[in-house]
Amino acid sequence: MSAATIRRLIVIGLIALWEILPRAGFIPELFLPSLSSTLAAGWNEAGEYAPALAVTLYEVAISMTFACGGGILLGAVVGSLPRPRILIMPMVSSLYAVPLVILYPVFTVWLGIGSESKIAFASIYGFLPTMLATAAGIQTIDPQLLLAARSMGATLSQRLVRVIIPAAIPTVLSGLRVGGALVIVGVVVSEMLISSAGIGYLISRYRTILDSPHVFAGVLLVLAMAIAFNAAIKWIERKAAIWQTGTHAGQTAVEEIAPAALQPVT
Amino acid sequence: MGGNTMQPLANITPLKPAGAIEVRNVGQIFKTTTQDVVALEDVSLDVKPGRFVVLVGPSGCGKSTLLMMMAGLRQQTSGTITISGAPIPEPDPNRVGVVFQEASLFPWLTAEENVEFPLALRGVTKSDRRARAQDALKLVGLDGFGKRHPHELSGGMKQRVSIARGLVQDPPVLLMDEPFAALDEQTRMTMGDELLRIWTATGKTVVFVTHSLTEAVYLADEVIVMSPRPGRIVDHLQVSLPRPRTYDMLSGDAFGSLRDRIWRHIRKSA
Amino acid sequence: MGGNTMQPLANITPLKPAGAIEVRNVGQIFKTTTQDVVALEDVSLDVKPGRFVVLVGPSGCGKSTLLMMMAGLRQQTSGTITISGAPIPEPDPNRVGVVFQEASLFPWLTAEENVEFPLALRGVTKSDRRARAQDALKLVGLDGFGKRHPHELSGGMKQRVSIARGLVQDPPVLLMDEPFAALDEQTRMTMGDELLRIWTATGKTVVFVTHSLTEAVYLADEVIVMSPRPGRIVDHLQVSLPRPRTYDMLSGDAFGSLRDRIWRHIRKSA
Amino acid sequence: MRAGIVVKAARVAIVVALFAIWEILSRTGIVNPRLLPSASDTLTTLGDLLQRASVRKDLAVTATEVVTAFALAVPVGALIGFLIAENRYFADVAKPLLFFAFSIPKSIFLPMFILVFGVGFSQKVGFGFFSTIFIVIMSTTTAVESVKVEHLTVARSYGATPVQTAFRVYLPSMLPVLLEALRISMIFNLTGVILAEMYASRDGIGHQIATWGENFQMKQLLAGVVMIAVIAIAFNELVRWVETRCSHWRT
Amino acid sequence: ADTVRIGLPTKTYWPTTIAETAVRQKLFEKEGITAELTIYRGGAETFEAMAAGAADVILDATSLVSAGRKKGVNSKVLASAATGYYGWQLMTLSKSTLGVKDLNGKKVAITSAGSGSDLLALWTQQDKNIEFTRVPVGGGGLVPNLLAGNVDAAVVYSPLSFQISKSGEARTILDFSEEVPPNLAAGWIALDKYVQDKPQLVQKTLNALYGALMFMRANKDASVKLITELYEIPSEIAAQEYENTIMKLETDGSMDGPKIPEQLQLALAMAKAGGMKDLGPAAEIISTQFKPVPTKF
Ligand SMILES: Nc1ncnc2c1ncn2[C@@H]1O[C@H](COP(=O)(O)OP(=O)(O)OP(=O)(O)O)[C@@H](O)[C@H]1O
Ligand SMILES: Nc1ncnc2c1ncn2[C@@H]1O[C@H](COP(=O)(O)OP(=O)(O)OP(=O)(O)O)[C@@H](O)[C@H]1O
Ligand SMILES: [Mg+2]
Ligand SMILES: [Mg+2]
Repeated sequence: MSAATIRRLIVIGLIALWEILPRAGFIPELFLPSLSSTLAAGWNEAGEYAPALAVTLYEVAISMTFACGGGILLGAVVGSLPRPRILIMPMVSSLYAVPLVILYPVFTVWLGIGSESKIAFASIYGFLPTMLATAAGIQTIDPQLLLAARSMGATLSQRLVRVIIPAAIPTVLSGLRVGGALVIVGVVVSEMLISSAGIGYLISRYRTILDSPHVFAGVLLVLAMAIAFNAAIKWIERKAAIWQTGTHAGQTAVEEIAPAALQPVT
Repeated sequence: MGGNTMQPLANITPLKPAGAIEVRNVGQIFKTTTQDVVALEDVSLDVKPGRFVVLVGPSGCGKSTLLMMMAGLRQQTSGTITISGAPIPEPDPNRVGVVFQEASLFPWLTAEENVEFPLALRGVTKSDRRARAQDALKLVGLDGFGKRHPHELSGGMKQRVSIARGLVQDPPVLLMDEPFAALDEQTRMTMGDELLRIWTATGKTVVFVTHSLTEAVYLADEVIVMSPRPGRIVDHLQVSLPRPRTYDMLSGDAFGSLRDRIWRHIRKSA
Repeated sequence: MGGNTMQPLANITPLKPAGAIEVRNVGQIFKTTTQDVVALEDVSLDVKPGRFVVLVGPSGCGKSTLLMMMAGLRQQTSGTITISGAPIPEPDPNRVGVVFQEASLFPWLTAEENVEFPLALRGVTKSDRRARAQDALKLVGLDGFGKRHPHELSGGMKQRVSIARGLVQDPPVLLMDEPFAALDEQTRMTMGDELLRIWTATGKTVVFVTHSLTEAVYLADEVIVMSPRPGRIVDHLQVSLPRPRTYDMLSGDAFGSLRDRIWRHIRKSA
Repeated sequence: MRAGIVVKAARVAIVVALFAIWEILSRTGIVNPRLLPSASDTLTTLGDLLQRASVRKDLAVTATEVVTAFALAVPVGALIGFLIAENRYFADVAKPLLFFAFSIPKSIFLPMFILVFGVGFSQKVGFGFFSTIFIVIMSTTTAVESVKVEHLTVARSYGATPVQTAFRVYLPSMLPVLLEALRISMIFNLTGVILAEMYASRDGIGHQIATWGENFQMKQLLAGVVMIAVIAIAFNELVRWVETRCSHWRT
Repeated sequence: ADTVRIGLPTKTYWPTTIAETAVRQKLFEKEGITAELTIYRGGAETFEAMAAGAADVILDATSLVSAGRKKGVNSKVLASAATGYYGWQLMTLSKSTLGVKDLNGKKVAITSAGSGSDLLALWTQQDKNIEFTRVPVGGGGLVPNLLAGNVDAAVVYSPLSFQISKSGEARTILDFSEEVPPNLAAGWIALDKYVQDKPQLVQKTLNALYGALMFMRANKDASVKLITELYEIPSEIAAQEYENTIMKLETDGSMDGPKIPEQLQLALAMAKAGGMKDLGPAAEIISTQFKPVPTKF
């Protein structure tokens, strides 16, 4: 059976369980309302969910730019320069260790309670993993390649764009995946904590009044965002695979394109 | 070998004056976790502009290290190096080009794109770049392999792409670290002749590392022989054989005695 | 080269019978994004147990590909290969050992640990392993370099570590892909002689790829000459020079004519 | 590592500078000291808090939960991540699903954990595990993908078993990426356990911190945050120590 | 001894004081049972914990009980605890001159949407016939955002309200304990099934809890000391908390009282106005099975 079939079966199975378990009373509706009632709740309040989704998407989009764009760039710089790496990396990862979620209510004091604070929170939340993953990925690059580029007079930025990032592309992409997912989580969580708009706000509001179908309708929307984001990354991955062939990841990707051409890696 | 029709590299013309290399009392000490390694000690060397100098010496004697220092890729522990009259604290492709001992191709670029890489760095236009890369690939006998990625090439092919990448940069000083090591004898000869042709046409200064003594004498104006650890220069031969060189000279006495002289050094020190 | 005191590899003793290699109508087609490449076509070859066979051919003719298939690291597109009588769908270190064209050392292990690697996989005890690795490193002239990491070694040194790693496994069939390409002539000769000594002592079957025709004839029982794309066997020479071989033979007629015969093939095809 | 002392000094200098800025901001009233009590006050409070047996007990409880969750999540996550990276079939089945699970805010599932585990040690550990495992899986997959094909080929030619390949080729070559992942995972783990404690608890430091926050006890809140940060940083340093010990082969 | 797991919605909320007193005065012991106190993040979380079987007897908003029945969680209010929002106040910065009426079109901080503070904010809008934006900022964000000027007013709970009023940072413009008409806002709650299985245990638990309340009423000093210690607040504030909340709690607890249905109905009506849907009639959630007999201390 093909993997996609199995996956579909699993998804169908999950969906079926989601409908049956609450209906049969195995799980109280409070914890998991049936899928149909969730969908109905979402549909009935579409007028409320649509603008909330727009707010969340806007915040996610901006945070994504900061977190992923900035994370990759800074990770690349820090990862390729040994001195800043030794100096900054420990500080950065230590900084990330400060439990932001707890301090978030206090931060809103300075950042305001609108979109800005959500964007700031989600950006930081997604930025560090992206940056750390990128920086770490860069350390696995063959130093000989950097030497070659240097000998050809590549400037720092040229090395970054033409050598470091392409060479680290599998790590960068997974960093992006993690970072992007965290941005979504970050926006929703901060909306859940403090806000008066967005999917997260709806989730936490409905939750406070024990309206679980509406809570899960919100969760479904978050899931939909994740699915869309995943599709986008997949697309980039496929593009990148064509020119990324020196590593395991590249190999796997190439195999996907021409299954007969290469041996399985192990 | 795929289509060995080696053709002149049209765009390699004598644009820039060749550079001089001055190496003065240079030493290199590597600090390792276990002990310090004196790789080179008190190496001095003068390469006049436009000379073809070959560096030979036993494995691990410091040839690559010396080349890396001339390229500005590694700083000497002591002494000074100047290229075209100025020190080289940083790699400078306008003064020096390098062909590495290991091919070091970018795995995510095709052969063609690898060769174009140094040109792209300098902002050469796409079409110009492509044309020059094609020429260079033709020169190394890889016409038609431009679209392949490094992992789809054989060992010798990769090395040739790397040579093409070095040539396409057209630097006044060209440093080549065992560029022909992975090539069969026929290709090696053809490539050697091509290199001499380009060198004659452009008047570049070439420093060339090889383990083949025949190749050394065949190509060189001067051969520099190094001794192992700590690497030092133990001999400096002038090869006064006339140019253009031919393979008939290989059986001549002059050739034989030069080769023997080097051989004795290598034999002793290895 | 550090301390060239090459000593016998005590632990390489004739434990296992040598293996036979049978290659029957083998073809290999690579599918690339742009087009299909026929790398090998209808290659058939018999290597009797204990023979020393050298494979020569122009760059890119498919030598490495053929070796990879014999090692079970790549499956042929058509035809069959058997090693010691059985097909080799998977690499099997008990039947075949490989020394790769590129050193491919693990950068996180020291030279010593790299050599120990295959032994560690088989669960050889630490002290035993260390002793055998030491012997193998001594053999390739790298006594005292055991504690260095690959990036602290020169190109030739890395290649020698890789050879040591291949030898320490002691497989009945040993496949070596241009193992001496990065070595100077003296080291190359010494290593060649060492290899012959081990081969004689252990009775291994060796398939050896080289670009040096002199080396080919000096080492081989048989030389197989391949033509470029699609790779085919164009000649199969028996080298009947007596053993032990000496460097004096190089100037003999028998040697010269064999070398010339190969050279003509290479010249034609490259 | 050679410039170790300089780097260490620089690092200490940066930390001291940060605390100094914090102190100045608060003392001069540039930032309302009620909202940001000065560094010295916070540290004094931290000292007082650490004197209390109850706080020490809470810390011990939290630490036990964190360590247990981590010790469970990392091997399990690494194994799954490895399988995903190695087995295309498994990857195709599981990767998207895991990714979706990763993208949902975990706190939504807190009630489920109470449903399954009740309130207590196993619920905290369970949620810590749940918050951590996805990032471990995803990072392991990343790390595996950075391994060089040649090295795998060499190991294959020596007949390495999958387990041997995993430990002798994958592990060392993935180490930098993996250690970074470990650090991030620890932070997720810590946050997960603390969230679970804040959500429902009888003890644990997260529970304390939540109360301080809701009571507008900024000094205690900041001191608590510093406390947790110090734990996380200590762990970070531990990982870094492993890292420097293991990757001296890199230039 | 049987163990009862008591769920409390937040640490610095009066139920915690009562339960802690009961534990410290060994009232559960005297009833021959043991109690395990668990503090949750908020009312909804506490209710969920009870639904999940992690808490046996909880103190919570009565409206949640009604909402829960529609979600398959059958529980009832066993004892009435509070008929007002004691200590809850609408506050502005002291230097602000705003009155309640002036909040029209302004921003008012609440803890979270749908929570008790939201209910009170909504009630204020209705009662005073004004419109303002309710901004959920979480418990930890109330005072900081008020101080920073991000909001114009905030609905603050006790003893935080007493604290910032005492420190002079904020002043009260509306005292909900006075203004909101009496309604059965909070009660002790248990699942129907639990009540059915362990009526004895429930009775003993209620006895101990109301015994604790009696103890507190009778021992001001000890109670203030306990509050000071538990909440880490100055004793003046603790004294205020004692006077303004503890002393106002229902001492009887019986759900038999004539006003109970009406007060409960009022509470549900407020919740409905706050956005809760699907609330059943008050009668559904009243259990008159127990009459707390305060444990002697
Ligand atoms: N980074 C390094 N750290 C420590 N030692 C090094 C380093 N690089 C080179 N060496 C040592 O310096 C010496 C010279 O190395 P080098 O690579 O220059 O030799 P080479 O002459 O090019 O040899 P080959 O012909 O084998 O390539 C060797 O002994 C080598 O082990
Ligand atoms: N993975 C691959 N995909 C596509 N083509 C490949 C691949 N590997 C090798 N080839 C092609 O197969 C041919 C034979 O390659 P192989 O590496 O066997 O040559 P070789 O004889 O070892 O050459 P050299 O002496 O240069 O190492 C070459 O034309 C090469 O381009
Ligand atoms: Mg070298
Ligand atoms: Mg090859």
